[in-house]
Amino acid sequence: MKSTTNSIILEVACRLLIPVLIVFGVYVLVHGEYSPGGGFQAGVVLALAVVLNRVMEPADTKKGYWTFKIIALAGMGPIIYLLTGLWSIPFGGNFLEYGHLPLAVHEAERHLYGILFVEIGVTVGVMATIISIFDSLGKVGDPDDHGSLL
Amino acid sequence: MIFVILLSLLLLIILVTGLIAVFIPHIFGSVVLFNAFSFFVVLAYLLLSAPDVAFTEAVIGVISTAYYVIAVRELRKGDRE
Amino acid sequence: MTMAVFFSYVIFWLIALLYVSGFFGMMEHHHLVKKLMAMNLMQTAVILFFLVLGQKIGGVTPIAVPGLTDPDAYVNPLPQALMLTAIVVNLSTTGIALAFLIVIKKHWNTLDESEIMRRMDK
Amino acid sequence: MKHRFSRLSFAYGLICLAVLGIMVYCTTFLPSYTQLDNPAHRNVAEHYITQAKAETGSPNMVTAVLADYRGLDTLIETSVIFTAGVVTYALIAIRRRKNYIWGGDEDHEIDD
Repeated sequence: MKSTTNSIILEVACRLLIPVLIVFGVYVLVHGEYSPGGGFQAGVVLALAVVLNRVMEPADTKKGYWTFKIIALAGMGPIIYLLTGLWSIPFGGNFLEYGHLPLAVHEAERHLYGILFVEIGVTVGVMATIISIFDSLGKVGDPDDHGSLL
Repeated sequence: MIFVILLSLLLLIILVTGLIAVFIPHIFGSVVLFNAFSFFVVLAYLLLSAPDVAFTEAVIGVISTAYYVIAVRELRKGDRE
Repeated sequence: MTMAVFFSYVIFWLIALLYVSGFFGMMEHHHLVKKLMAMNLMQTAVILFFLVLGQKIGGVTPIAVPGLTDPDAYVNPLPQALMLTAIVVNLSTTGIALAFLIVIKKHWNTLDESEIMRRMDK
Repeated sequence: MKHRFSRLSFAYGLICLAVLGIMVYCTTFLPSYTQLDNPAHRNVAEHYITQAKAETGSPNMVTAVLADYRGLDTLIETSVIFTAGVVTYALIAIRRRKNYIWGGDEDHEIDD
């Protein structure tokens, strides 16, 4: 028999925590230039939200996780980074020289946008990689094992 | 001066926690103590005025503990005593 | 040698002790998960060492305060940026090592290193 | 898995004491944090501290160094993390799919 929840306390706590974690992760990403934070931290916080969701759901779900798709998403991170670097080359800059990005703002502000794009790439890569490692480690078990996660 | 004394005490706590975490016989207790070790390391990073590194270590301590718990659960599957 | 300089060396010695305790744990333990934890101890010691090298006597957090442009007033941001990436790589290393441990457990049905070596010699 | 010290533990301890001695001897050559004219704080770090706000617009110097001054490092490092994910998937998930580990005959359903 399939149980609907792993533990009621865990589920209530995670329902409170997961939206807060997602909002906080996005805040850390876009505010990383002005306060402690940045791409790596935002990626890990967003991955923590998904990992908490994985921990919350009952242990006997037979649902396979989308491990391969999330590996593809992790590959998107370095690609976003690379495209941001290559974007300034047609406009007369070097690789990763954000001052030549075609944005109609002041040059220092162009650097800010370049850093933001780069950190979006880092966030996507780190988040998807951590989730995929968690899925790979966790789903090796016996499919007949109905033990709880913790 | 107070900074140095605080940092030395914190490093002593880190050392003791890490040694207990590595040399305790029970595996799950070791994982939990390793999380405590990670928390004290976060305090040391904050004292060294590196809030970026402290933030990353705080979140990664949680993720690392999740990895250890889920992997040790897989590893102990054969030898239930 | 003043008192502050001596205490800074005490900090270095404590970090060296942390590193060596991780080293001893890696050599001493036969259980592979414990070896992995000892390796994490060594990584933490290296990160702490680099952060201590970037310290200054009255340094503040490397986030620019308006009006404070003295380079001696901030701690060195370069080791922090390098160690930030090192921590994330440590997490990836831990994940790969745990995956290896799971494969070893499935193959040999044990995690005792000396036992595995003994069976490999046969 | 009771931990008991083996006969070699004494030799391991001696090796560790030797390493500790070498490290403690080497720390006497290190600059303490009271030396502000240490070369590690002077050349490029001084430029980062004084010019990061004007050149990149980011008050957080760690982010400026990470994503702007040393952007190529971070690019390669992101691909290192991606490689870690790929390796973990290859070690566990692909082998599980081909029943390499389990040696069974049924294929466990995963919806890739």
